[in-house]
Amino acid sequence: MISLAIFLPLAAGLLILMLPERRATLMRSIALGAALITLGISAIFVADVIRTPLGGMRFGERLDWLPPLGSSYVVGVDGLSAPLMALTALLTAAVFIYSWRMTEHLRAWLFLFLVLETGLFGVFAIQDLLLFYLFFEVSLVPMYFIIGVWGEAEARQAALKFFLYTRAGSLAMLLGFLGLYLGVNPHTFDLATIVAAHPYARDALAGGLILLALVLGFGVKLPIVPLHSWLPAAHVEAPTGGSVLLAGVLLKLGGYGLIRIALPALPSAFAAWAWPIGIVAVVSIVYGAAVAFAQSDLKRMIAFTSVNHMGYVLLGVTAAAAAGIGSAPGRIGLDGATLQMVSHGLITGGLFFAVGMLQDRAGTRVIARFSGLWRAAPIYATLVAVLFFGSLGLPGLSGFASEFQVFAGALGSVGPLAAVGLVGVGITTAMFLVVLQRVFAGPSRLPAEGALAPGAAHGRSVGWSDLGRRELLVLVPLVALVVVIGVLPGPLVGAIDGATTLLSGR
Amino acid sequence: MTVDPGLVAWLVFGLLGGISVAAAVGMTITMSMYRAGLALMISFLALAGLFFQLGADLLGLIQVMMNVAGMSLMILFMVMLMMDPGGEMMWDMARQMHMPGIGAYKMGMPPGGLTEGETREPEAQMMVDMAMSTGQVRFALPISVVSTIVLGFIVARPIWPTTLSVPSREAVDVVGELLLSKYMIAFEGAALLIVSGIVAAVMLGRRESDDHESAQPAIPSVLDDPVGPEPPGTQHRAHTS
Amino acid sequence: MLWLVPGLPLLVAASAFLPQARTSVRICAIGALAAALAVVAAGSGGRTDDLPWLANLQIGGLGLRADQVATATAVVVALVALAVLGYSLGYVERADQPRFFGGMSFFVGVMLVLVLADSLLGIFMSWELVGAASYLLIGFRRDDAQAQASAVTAFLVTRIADLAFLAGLAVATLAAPGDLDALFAWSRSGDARVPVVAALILVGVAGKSAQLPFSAWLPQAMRGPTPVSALLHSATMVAAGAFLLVRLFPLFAATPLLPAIVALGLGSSLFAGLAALAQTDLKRVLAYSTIGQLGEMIAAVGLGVPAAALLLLFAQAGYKAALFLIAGRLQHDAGTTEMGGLREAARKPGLAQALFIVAGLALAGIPISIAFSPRDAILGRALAIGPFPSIALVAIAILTAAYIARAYRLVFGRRLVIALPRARSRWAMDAAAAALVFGVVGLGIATSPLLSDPLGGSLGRAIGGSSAPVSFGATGLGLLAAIIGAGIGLRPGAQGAPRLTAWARGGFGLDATLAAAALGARAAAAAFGRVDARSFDPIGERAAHAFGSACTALGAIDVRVFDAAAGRVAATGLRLFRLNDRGDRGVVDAGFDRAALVLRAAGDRWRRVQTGLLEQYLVAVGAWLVVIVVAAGAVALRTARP
Amino acid sequence: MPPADLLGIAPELWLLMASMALLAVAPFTRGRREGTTTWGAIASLLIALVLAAPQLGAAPQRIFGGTYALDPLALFVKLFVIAAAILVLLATRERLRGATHAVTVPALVLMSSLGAMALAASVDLVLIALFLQVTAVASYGLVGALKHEPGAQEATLKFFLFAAATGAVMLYGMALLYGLTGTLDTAVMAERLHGSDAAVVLVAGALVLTGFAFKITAVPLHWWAPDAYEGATAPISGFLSVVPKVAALTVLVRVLFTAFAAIPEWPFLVAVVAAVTMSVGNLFALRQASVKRLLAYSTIAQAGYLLMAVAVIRLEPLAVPAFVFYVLAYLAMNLPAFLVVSIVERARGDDRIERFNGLADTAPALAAAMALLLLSLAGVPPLVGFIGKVALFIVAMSGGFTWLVVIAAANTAISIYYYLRIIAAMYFDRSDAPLETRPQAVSTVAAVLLGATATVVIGIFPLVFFGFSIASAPIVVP
Amino acid sequence: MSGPPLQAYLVLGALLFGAGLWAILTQRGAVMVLMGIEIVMNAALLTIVAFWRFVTPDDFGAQVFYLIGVTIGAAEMAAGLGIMLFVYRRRRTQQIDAFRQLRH
Repeated sequence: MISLAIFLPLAAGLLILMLPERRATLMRSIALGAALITLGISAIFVADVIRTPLGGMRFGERLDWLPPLGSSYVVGVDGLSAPLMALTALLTAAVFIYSWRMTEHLRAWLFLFLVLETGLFGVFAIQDLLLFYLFFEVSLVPMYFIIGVWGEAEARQAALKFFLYTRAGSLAMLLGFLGLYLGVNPHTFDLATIVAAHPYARDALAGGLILLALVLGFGVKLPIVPLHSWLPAAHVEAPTGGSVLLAGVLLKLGGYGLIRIALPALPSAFAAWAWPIGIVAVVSIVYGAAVAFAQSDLKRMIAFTSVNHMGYVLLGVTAAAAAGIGSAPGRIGLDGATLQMVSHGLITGGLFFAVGMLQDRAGTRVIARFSGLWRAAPIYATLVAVLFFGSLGLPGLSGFASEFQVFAGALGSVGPLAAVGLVGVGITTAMFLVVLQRVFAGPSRLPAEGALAPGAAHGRSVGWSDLGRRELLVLVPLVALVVVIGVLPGPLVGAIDGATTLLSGR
Repeated sequence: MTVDPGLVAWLVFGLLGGISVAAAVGMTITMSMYRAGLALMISFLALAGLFFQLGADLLGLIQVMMNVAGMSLMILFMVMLMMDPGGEMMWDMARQMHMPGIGAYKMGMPPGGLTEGETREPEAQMMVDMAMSTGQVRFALPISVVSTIVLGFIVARPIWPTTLSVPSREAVDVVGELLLSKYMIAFEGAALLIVSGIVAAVMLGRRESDDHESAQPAIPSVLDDPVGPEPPGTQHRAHTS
Repeated sequence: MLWLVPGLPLLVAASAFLPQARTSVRICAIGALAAALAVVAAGSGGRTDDLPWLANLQIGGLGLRADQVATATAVVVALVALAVLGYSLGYVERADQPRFFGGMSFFVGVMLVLVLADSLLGIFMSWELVGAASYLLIGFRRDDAQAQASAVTAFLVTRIADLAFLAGLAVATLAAPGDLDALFAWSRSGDARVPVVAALILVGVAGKSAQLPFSAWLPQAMRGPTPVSALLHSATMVAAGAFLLVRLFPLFAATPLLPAIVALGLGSSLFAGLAALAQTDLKRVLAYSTIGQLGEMIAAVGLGVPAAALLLLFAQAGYKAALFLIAGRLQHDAGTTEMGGLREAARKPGLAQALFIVAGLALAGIPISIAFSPRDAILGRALAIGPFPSIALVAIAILTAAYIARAYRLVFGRRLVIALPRARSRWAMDAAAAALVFGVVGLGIATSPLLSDPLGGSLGRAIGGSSAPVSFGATGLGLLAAIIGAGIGLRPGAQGAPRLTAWARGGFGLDATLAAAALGARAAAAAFGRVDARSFDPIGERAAHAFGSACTALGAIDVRVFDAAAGRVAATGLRLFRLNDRGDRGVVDAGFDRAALVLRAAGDRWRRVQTGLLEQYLVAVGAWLVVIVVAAGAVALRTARP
Repeated sequence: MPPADLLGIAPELWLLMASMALLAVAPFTRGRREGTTTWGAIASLLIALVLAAPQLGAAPQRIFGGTYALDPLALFVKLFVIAAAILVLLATRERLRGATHAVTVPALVLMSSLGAMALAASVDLVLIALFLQVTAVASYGLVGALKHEPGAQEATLKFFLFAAATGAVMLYGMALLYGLTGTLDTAVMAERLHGSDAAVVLVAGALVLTGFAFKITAVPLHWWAPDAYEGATAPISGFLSVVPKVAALTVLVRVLFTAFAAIPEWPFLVAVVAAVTMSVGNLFALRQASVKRLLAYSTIAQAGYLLMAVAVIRLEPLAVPAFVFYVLAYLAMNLPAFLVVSIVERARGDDRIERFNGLADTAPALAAAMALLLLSLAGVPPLVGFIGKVALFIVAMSGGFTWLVVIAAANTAISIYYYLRIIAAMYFDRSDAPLETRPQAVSTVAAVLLGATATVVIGIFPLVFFGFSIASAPIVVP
Repeated sequence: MSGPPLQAYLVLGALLFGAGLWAILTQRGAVMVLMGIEIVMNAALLTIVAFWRFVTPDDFGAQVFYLIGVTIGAAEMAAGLGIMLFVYRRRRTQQIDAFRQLRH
């Protein structure tokens, strides 16, 4: 079942490649169908983890892949991965719906997104470090092409930067994996074995170095602050669909890796380095928020808020590292970090869609060029406002549920850092409120219609109308999920908690 | 008076060894390629003598046949097919211009001789064109001298597992047997090597119909910059006269 | 069942999004509110199961508890809300009504959750949500840029204060997961974190109730529609701070924070009284008045008489909302809330003047409403404790009477014109204001025997805290102060120094401070942005330069080994790289780009080592040989001399 | 000499005869029958494959008095060289169509391949010296095959002089080695080297390695490679970058595994050479404009990666399998990349990166294949280059060379830059000039697609090939 | 007095090696470089023959080595002849520094 979910998109993509160019609708339907089926499968996963949170890994499959190197195809789903899988499938389907009318290199577009989905599903399902790395990198290449081919003026540079940066990071991560691999005897890439063996428990130096490699690798993806500069460039230049998946899911790979691998495999090293890493997290939180505030481009701003929001993830992980995975602050911090990944995926994915819709109409994303948008597009304004509030952590929306847990965990373990981190929340609030005020309120003043810059994505001009049916179909489910998770996070958190309690082995 | 055979052996060794080294060095000093080829032949001949002294009669003969006759002929052949850039003409010129230095190194490459991107006085350009040696003499000298001395020092130490025994069998028999049994592959491989060398030589050396049409200038003009890739903005890299 | 209370208004709020339901929203809103009122009145004493909001740990769910305090507060909230909604039928443009009533219903719903919530987490969540509702409602008029800015300020200031609350909540949640009883039990445990949590919550309270130093947002929030000011910014939302103190009294009582609470409340109150005296805008007068009254409530909690605070809260909710509604009524005719401008409107015959007098008297502390007895009790308690709170309270009483009297004088002058209104369309507004006033007064009269000793009543017992006997001394002192104050206020020309007045009008510089802080924050953020674009990247750039210069250093050796040709070409490359670099500085700005550029340039420079000259290649091989041979020679020497 | 010995070298003998026959036939096949020699060569390679089949699974042994190894590693290189030669022949026919000596080229390819095959199996210093030169001498003609190309003479001259010079130096080293041990057999050399004079061991070993390093294109003996590769035609450059290099690496593995086994310093020395080689290759490749030259530096870097496994060849049981696997991967990804250059070069005149512009539009399959090959060279999963690199990293790290692995990882990270330049040109740039994928290039395209498919398939299902690598690991020891 | 020992031949070989190296590194003509290479090769051959005589006089493998070495030299020379002609015909020069189009 998991393998079906992983490889169905790839199969659909290959099928699409074989279709003649003129069967555009068929191609789109196949792509969307594949995404929806995977969404359905991952919904089953989510339902199952919610029903039996403490069921551990389920739907497991195991195949020999490369036994001489101690690597096997081991997949499984638990409360940690199921929500992220569902998020991936949901956003992919949403991208297909959003770009339904696009025609430019359609076949490649669909194919790349399907490959991307396969890679992401693989990362979330796999329980073997080598294959984890494999899927991790597989998700990189399609994104490079997505940015480069469909991106904007400077897309080439941005794509190159994205690739170089993340690849440098992932190679550091690979070194860390190799360190872990050699740390257990007999050497194996099997995650469960490594976690159980608890390598480098005594060797603080080696453990620290391997942790450093892992944190560098996942940190680039997350991204943490000194390593973030690929992110705004990539986001600004990427097409809307690319931005959505990049921010919605790809960033999560960093957080997921930290939680799934770095933390349980190297708990003692992580505990020893919790404070420095926590400082990085807090710097990311505050710095990301502050820099986001200074942006004039809406997309760039949202990109920087990702730095801020993923800083919470790192903070939650740090809390767990400092206090111990099983302790109360540790658990709540990890649960919060995981929920934050889901929540950020929904919110930021939605926001990038929203910015894309804005750009489709106006051809620009410069905040100062908009005013009083509320009057022209009240539904759009309402949905965006909900997403903004979700992003700034208003209770009742998903952002709060996660941030609260992160801070609860962090205050229980690395209190002073968490206190500084709260400043980031304040800055984010200010930023979103100011932007909300500038763009949506005030006298109605909009960029002239038809001033369609390259942003006229996919060659269509929607004009100054409110959201169309297709756009609603994209945005409303995301917003609805943000609200639902915000109001009733209990079941999901329970499922996540079931996974995090079992994280460091039974 | 009995002549100490050891002394004779030393004398012979010194003579032949001195000739071979002197010829080898002399080869590099002469300006004429033709003379250099002759020097090489002499060096090889002296080595053949040393082989005889070592008791490797077969090898001495082969040395004379293959190296001296075959190889040196080939070199002379080569030299004759080409224009000899040194030779008498240069010798005279060097003498007339009172150039200091030894042989070929009288006309050394001027410092920075092949540097591009600067204008040169015509005389300097001529010096570059006529230079017999590359500009690397200043590196080559220490490299050769140091490696020779150190290598000599290394091998001159009594570290070798020498034996006092003498060859007990006739080389021709044994070598022939070896070549047909243990070293049969080497034997066949040598054939392959020779054939492939000849094929390569024939294939490349053959005169083609378009030879002279496409002949390129001897020294590429500084103006046709063959370098393709330039970083952006470096078009004015060189040739700014 | 209890969930129906907040649920019904929230349902109405949600339905406001449906295009079909738009016109009927207002009816639904009022109906739902009435139903909620009925339910809460009927369900008093009940409580719900915990809703497992977070399933990890045993973090308290979102239970509701309709104990006496909660029920009474909920009833008051619902009643005031009913009145204001009724008023809004006349006040708000018809086209805007669905949105307005949706927003108001949302607010009432979350406010009721706040009141009824049985856990700190629930309180905090609804606490934040009422802030959001306030934001939406202050900025109700989207075209009014200033209102939008005020909305942002209001939400931002309260939220920043809430961050402290959030931190306290987080600590408390980990320490004492569960409902309020668990929290109180923990607070008695002597845990060192208890005072910290209490202090953090107090910061949140100060923000929400616009106490010092967060007071500036409330007067600004008066840019919002008047019903919103009436409901949120006088009666309910801002009062949530005081309510929370009452609700969490056991927690605070277990800490040494009470004197600080008194100081906070009295300080804010004095400050607000002085500021109110200098205002020229009626709604701002009322806003400062609200701050002042909330300060009194907070001080009451600090003094140990939370029940009095709660009662004052109820009373204030009535008459202050009424005053706002009257102000709005006048504003409707005059188009302004400047007191000078209201004069013309106030000349027209109407109920406004009469209602204003009655509500003003209640505010001033004249014993015609339930407001009288709690203030009496507070003063009495203060007298029992020490001179400083008492003096402050008397001063506050004088100031209160003075500013409301001054406002009356400035708006209505000395003539008394009372008549029934003629314009039919405004009946809802007048009726609502009248209902509130009569409610307050009537309730005061009707219940005064019951409440004559509020601290002895069942409500007081439910809350806890010390009891203070009603002393005639205190009563008399209060009355005297009120009368003196009114006298001061009614005397024309009692303005004080103009500069001081102007300063006071601006909330003693707090407005300006807030503005400056906002500017500073923006500037800091912009600086950060610049840092990211420039200063940050040079780190990468510097690293890259270091790499580059390391390359150069290595390259220098190389260049010396090789012919001058290679050297010169390399130097040219280096120069060009620098040139390029300078040219790109303005264009390419990211550090990674710079690093890549340097690496690229290194590639460019280094590949020139491959000069294409065979002689140099051979020399390189020779160099390799000599290195080997020399190394071997060294080995030989070492082995020769053991 | 038992007849079994002759049977053991049956593939080599057959190829020797076939190449001679082809030489004889070549002059008569000009013009319309131009393909005859190519197909003949391919056929004889396939027959050699069949002849080599009986050696599969046979116990490692040494024949001809212990001078020649019949072990799985040697067999692997035989199969490898045959496969590479076939791929190259498929392309040379089309690339050199109409050239004067096109008909002779297959024979030379065969000879050079034969030298490489024999080199990999040689145990005796005599054979090693000999076959190293056979491989080189036969390649001279190949490098200069397109005689009218402007770079041909220069490439040939540089290649020739470099090969001859390093060969002579190596002979001197071998002589010293012989003097020290009294034997030419590398397999029995080990015990005699033990305790010998360290200085001579060092100088002799290093001089011998110089000869190998020239073929491997290890720094500092890499100078000739970029120039020669750029001057030669693309399929020939591909051939040079694969066949002699792998054969020399194999013999290096053999010598280090046996002869130098007792010398504890060489792993470190090889590791240093590996680090320098990969760094130089990658750094110099960054900004090349000629794709052939870029790929030349890339092959230098790849040689550096391969040397990682060589460094730990005795320390780590998985080192030889990792080496073999990466060699396989290298064949699958590197040679076809050169073949793509060959097609572009032929169709668009030269091999500058701009010539690749818009290839994704004009020849999507070719562009996709090239992208896969380049990504595989960069070690991006799930392609075969990734598995190969991981295996190399693992053995090097497990052998204690963590610093080397860190350098290798950094190099891998940098290397993506220049591979992406080509990919970006193909996919993000537009070109007006259509790529004339003439029907004649069909066999080259087939070879490319075969290679690209292999990179993907082996990358995703590496087990079979890794098992094969393990099976190919045993090295015959005395 | 006995004849010259092994070391004498070895030192002679080293001298020849150095002379050859010198020629390789300094000569401008390709043919001259090739001659230098031949000298180095002969140094190697002299060395191995000396070793045969003084170390393993009964192992004639060294003589085979010599034979193969000479063959290698001859094949190089043959190929070299062809290459020199090829180069000279096309470019009218055989000076190695004239060939520097392929670089960087």
